[in-house]
Amino acid sequence: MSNVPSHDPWAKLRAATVARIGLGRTGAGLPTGANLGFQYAHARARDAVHSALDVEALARDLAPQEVIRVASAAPDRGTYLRRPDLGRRLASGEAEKLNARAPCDVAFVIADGLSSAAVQTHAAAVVHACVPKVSGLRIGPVVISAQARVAIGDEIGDLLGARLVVVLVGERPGLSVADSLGAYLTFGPRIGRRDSDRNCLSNIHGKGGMSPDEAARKIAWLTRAALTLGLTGTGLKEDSAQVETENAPRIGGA
Amino acid sequence: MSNVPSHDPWAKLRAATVARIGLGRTGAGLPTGANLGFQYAHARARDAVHSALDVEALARDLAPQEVIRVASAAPDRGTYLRRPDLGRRLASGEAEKLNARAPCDVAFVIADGLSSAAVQTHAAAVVHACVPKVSGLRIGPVVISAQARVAIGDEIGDLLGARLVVVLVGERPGLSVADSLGAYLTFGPRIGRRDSDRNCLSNIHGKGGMSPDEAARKIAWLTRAALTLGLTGTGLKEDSAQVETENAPRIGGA
Amino acid sequence: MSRFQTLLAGERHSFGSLAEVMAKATPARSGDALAGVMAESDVERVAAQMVLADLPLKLFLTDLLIPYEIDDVTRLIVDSHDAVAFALVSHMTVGQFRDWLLSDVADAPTLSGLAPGLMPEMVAAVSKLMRNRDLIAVARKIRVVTAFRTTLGLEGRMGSRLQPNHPADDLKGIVASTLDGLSFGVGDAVIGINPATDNIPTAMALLQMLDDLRQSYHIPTQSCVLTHVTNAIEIINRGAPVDVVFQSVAGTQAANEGFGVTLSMLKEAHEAALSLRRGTVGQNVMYFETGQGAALSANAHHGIDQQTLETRAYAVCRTYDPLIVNTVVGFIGPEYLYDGKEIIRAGLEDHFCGKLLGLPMGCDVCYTNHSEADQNDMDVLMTLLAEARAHFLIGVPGADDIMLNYQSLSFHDIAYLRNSLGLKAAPEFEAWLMAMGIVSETGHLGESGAGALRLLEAAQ
Amino acid sequence: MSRFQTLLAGERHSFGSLAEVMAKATPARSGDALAGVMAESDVERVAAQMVLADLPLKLFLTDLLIPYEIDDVTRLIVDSHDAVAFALVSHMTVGQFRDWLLSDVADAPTLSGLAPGLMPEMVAAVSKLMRNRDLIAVARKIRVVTAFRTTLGLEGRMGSRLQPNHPADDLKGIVASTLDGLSFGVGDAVIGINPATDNIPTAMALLQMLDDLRQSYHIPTQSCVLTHVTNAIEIINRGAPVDVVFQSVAGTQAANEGFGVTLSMLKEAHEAALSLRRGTVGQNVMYFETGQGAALSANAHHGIDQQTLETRAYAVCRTYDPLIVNTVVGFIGPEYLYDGKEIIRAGLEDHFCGKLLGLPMGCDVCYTNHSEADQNDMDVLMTLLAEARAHFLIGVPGADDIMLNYQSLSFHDIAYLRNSLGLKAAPEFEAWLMAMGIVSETGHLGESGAGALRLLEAAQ
Ligand code: B12
Ligand code: B12
Repeated sequence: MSNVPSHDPWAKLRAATVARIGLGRTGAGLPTGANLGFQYAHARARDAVHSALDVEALARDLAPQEVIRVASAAPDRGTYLRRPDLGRRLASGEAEKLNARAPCDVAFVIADGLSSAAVQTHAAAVVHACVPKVSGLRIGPVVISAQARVAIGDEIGDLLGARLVVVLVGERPGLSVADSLGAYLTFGPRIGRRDSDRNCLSNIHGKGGMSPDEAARKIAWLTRAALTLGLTGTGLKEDSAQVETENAPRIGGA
Repeated sequence: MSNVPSHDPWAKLRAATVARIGLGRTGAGLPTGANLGFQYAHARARDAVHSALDVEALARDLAPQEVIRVASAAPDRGTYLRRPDLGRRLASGEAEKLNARAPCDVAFVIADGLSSAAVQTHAAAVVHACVPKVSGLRIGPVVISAQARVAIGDEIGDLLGARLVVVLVGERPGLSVADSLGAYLTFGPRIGRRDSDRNCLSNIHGKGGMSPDEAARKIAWLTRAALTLGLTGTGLKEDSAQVETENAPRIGGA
Repeated sequence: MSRFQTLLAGERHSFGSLAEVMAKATPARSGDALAGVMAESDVERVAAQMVLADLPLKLFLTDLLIPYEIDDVTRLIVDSHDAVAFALVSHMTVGQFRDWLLSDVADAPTLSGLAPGLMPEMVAAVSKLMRNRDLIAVARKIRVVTAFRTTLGLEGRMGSRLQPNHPADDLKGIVASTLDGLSFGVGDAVIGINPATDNIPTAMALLQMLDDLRQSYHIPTQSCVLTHVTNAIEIINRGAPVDVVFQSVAGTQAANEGFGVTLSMLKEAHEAALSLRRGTVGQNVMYFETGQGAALSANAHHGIDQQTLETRAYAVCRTYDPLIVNTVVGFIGPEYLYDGKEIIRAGLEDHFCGKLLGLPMGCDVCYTNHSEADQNDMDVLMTLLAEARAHFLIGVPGADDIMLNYQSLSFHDIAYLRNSLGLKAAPEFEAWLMAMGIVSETGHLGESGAGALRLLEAAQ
Repeated sequence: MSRFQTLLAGERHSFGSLAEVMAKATPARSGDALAGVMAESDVERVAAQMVLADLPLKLFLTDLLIPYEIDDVTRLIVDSHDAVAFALVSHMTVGQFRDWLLSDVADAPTLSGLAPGLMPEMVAAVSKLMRNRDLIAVARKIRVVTAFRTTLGLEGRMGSRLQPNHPADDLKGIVASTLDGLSFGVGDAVIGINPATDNIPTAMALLQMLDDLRQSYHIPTQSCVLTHVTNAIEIINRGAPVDVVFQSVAGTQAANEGFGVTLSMLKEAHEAALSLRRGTVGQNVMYFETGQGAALSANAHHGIDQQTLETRAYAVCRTYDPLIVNTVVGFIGPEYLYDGKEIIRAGLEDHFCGKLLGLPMGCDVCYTNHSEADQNDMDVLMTLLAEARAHFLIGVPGADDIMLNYQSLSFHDIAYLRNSLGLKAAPEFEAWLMAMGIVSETGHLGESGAGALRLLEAAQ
């Protein structure tokens, strides 16, 4: 059904990315096969938004880290999607679970965000990879919340008395990657923090994204820098060399 | 706000119809005033679809005619709108109210259809105007049903043992006329009748439509013809002279 | 094991019949839900589309959705199928057919030649695999030209029906609305009145009035009173000036019977209208209306999805060489097309399918007050259909039909499509509009209003 | 008694403030419901529109929605208002302004001259009274031309951004997607990468790679890495080849602070980019993105409706003479624009408002997987925006952005708009496409694929 010629000149390039390149075309149209593949991916991505986080399984994966389970103010998935404000706050009464703790340097918060799959698959690995890399710092308990967004870390971090909070959150699912994890670091967490007060790492996943280990390396680097400088956000730039030379493409046949 | 010139050449023509003519224009656009008037009418027409029939008031208006109240199979307005099939059948148990009657020649059924306002305002007047005009025929009780469509008359007429049923129904509300009544006549009513087996009179209302009296005249004519020929539908044509000559326009200045 | 199945991420989806594949492959709409034939999830819909994409077009020739024996529309479709024309695509699957339609090879002459070789069910099938953009792109390539006193369907042009209805068929009221429409340059496809009553003398008076109007203003256009075809035959017999004969049709014999129509009635009407030889530049004398949901509404749908049935109605239409065919897309109500999105999709599907079958396809871009739609949705659909090069669209005064009680396009909207998108009226009518001073040489409806005043003065 | 009230069928509707009138006059959308500022019924919405229609445009000069003292965007708007240009419409109410915009008097040169006289709030107000067709008709008349290495906004043309993102900023992956886009003729507005990371050396490597690519293929276009403006300034200082500087902006000072941006940063970046003098046919060096909901999302909306705030963001944009401005219309999610209908409406509003304010307005026609929208809705919006003559639209491989996780248009869609609607690329870029054998002399993307092969061979 596909119109891609048999000797496919795109084959080589396609190996370089999961992007939908070299799909072929018929006139200006997307060939039927590619079009249906797209529709199928869309149907599945929509399901991914609604799938629930298995908090117990995640807690097990996090062992031996201590885990605290809290609920956000959004009672269910439908409300959560329409009311982002509720996903940024704890349900009433939940504060008690957090506020009698010894202060810590860094606390991890795991929020399902828009993809429980991301959190289920990658969050524990990131936490485990981080722990040795931030040795010497006081690490708080790991707080897990479903129906929760990035800013819930502000309230949680404050209640825990954490100097910095790392929120691991499920990024919205895409057609090709439905389990992409984001990490948001906020120094001096408290309600009302702006996004410009945070640093972000994104696209932590296994389909061409950042590995948990790489993410942990960056989180650790940013955490130490933030605690030294006393800030996160636009004032703190991750500025390490990046492109591995073997990966640089040759352009223009040169 | 309107762009209509002060000496309005459309004034005369506008008197001839409630249609939205001579609105003026700006470029190819509808002037703001006319556009807002349209939006307002739309907001109101949407409300009209959902307003409920006051069955008791209607029954009072129908006195001294005997009235039977029945329920259709559609439990509420929302369901009714999505499930026309349910609006065409009686709720279970309702048949009992109808099936022990003496047979009659003609039975009137009043169904709210898509405009309870139409039925509330005009149905009783039409029935009252009809009664003397069908003198000599056996008239059954008047059956009222909310959440009901035209074809509910088939089941009701059959249960009543009526030779012919006249359904007075609220036509869907328009922007300019929200209380337009329709009358559908079916000879030999029984479940499964097709629309081609009926005759229809439409646009019975006071904003340029047919008066209740005129409607009654036509209903009576059709009823007698139907009972004589033993049919309604495409085989029966209303074929009386119609245009009053005083109403004929002069064309081309002739 | 079912002939209709596929494996998706380990899950097997199988379908009991071609009809089920067709229904479940259809984009979601309320009418199919009402009929109980809709896909249960988006994933199931895609699975059905995948199965459909791999079916050979040829299958439709033998796997008839409604049996030949019980349905005269099926018989019409099968008996009139042009195998020679079909040869061009006979080796393709539905998916390959979609790809071919989108390719540059499928140009206007090729598509015209192919039309008689296509069965409506093939066309419905391929439309289910198409995105909105595909429906627009392919429809835009197709050229269908028809004529009576005006020539419709020419490149860069789009026709319009002027619809001046009145709840009591009041002649003065109808003339008033007609003049309003003419002053906007509307009416080149037809001036068509839906009579409020079924009364034959009334219909004749309306026809006479329109004919007088046309002749005294020398308007090159055709008129129509949209009464039942049986009335039209009678009216022709009584000698009234009938240009174009109207009828609503549907995609099954049973649904047509519910409308009180048979194929032989249509044939009779077609021949009667032809015999009058009233056309000047052409002799296309029929005007049909259709719309998704009509068959289900008459309980005459045989478990087939409403879009496929709609497409079958086009087979009825094309038999009688119509001047115009109109899908009244949002006319019945939300039980068949729930909201603006469903109406827009259906409008594009109907237009595409009609044109691909070789019909002069137009659309009544409309909705009722019980639907979840508004004029903004109509703005969307009319603009898209203009881009898809619809044969004609319908205009009523202020978009508000005071007799049929629904909203269509306004005369202003037709003028917007002409002025903004540059789509002109039929050449004969356009020449008249220019002569009257209503439009400029470029077809632009000017602001002076001088032409409108001239019209009005003549009418005093 | 309120200054803002009207009587409708005996019922008095009154509104406490201009902000309330504006919010309640806005077509329904989820973000305004979330903010608690939406009209409670359709009737209340019409009442607010009627009140708004009768307000003098002048009122917006004094009745500031967000106080001058606390908001630098308000100060920018007030201080930069051109009273001389405004004189043309200063006597009008909002309703009269709408009528005037639709009239033939308001032609392209007149509208260009007026732009500096318009405050964003006036423009937002008038857009609330417009139907979709009005938004299209007026936007289509407006001409905004900008240039860097290509000239954008010329008659009969539409630009496109090539968006070759990769989740790990992999250079090979990005080149692969870029070549794919070029083979479809996409990229005349900009080749723009959203870097996955905030890392400055990465951004510099991406810029260097795009510049090498452009130079070795002799592609007349500009590139951009959409990193934070503070990064861009640093990158310019470090000497990387920066063509165009990007930043997301919003309509309030507080929201911009949430983005980590101030007006002085933008000024600094603008001057830094200008100082490089890398443009050949023009020196528009800024690229801004906006989108309804951003201010509310940052809790920085001051009780103002999201569409008005969006329009205020355009005041920020126009200060820096941008090459392109892009409303990323369905990008954030259903809490701001719920479904296809709301996205389509917002896309048309944003485009209209931006253009009326004199901006080179484009759109990322897009949605997320948590919205009630699909590719059919995008087909609708892209076709309408093309008819409204958007400055540019965005294309990503197969419509699927694998890093930002949302769906936009595909390269195929841009090609559809070119092939079906006849909209050409920027002339400089088009000449290159022809020389490469990618498009024909008419700008049609041919089927041979020879041009694409040439591209690919060069890349091996
Ligand atoms: C909706 C509608 C239709 C729909 C009906 C489908 C549906 N599910 O609703 C469709 C598009 C299929 C339709 C078709 C036709 N219609 Co019709 N229709 C209407 C309309 C606009 C609204 C009706 C309404 O609100 N009904 C109230 C609701 C609550 O009733 P319902 O039970 O849900 O719907 C039933 C009736 O509407 C009925 N019905 C609809 N049209 C007709 C026509 C006739 C002659 C009969 C007997 C019954 C009938 O069929 C529906 C299903 O049972 C009216 C105009 C008006 N202002 O009323 C014209 C109207 C009733 N239709 C009319 C005509 C002429 C026709 C056609 C005969 C046209 C043609 N030449 O083919 C066809 C065939 C009708 C048939 N025999 O089935 C005329 C009737 C004139 C007359 N006085 O006889 C009217 C008044 C419009 C007009 N003036 O042109 N119609
Ligand atoms: C949605 C989104 C936005 C939305 C956020 C609004 C909203 N209500 O969601 C808008 C359009 C406003 C936005 C703006 C920007 N974004 Co953004 N955004 C995203 C996106 C596509 C999805 C995020 C997501 O799914 N979050 C999960 C949900 C559950 O979380 P949430 O609590 O609902 O949403 C919060 C976060 O998304 C956060 N956020 C969003 N973007 C950014 C960027 C930064 C630097 C920070 C600290 C926080 C942040 O703001 C939201 C509200 O609190 C990601 C890409 C990705 N794959 O994740 C990029 C992404 C996070 N954004 C990015 C950037 C660069 C920006 C901008 C700085 C761009 C610019 N130059 O101005 C701005 C400003 C951000 C800010 N400081 O506010 C980068 C971050 C790169 C990095 N590693 O630092 C990403 C990874 C995309 C990219 N590569 O370009 N963004």
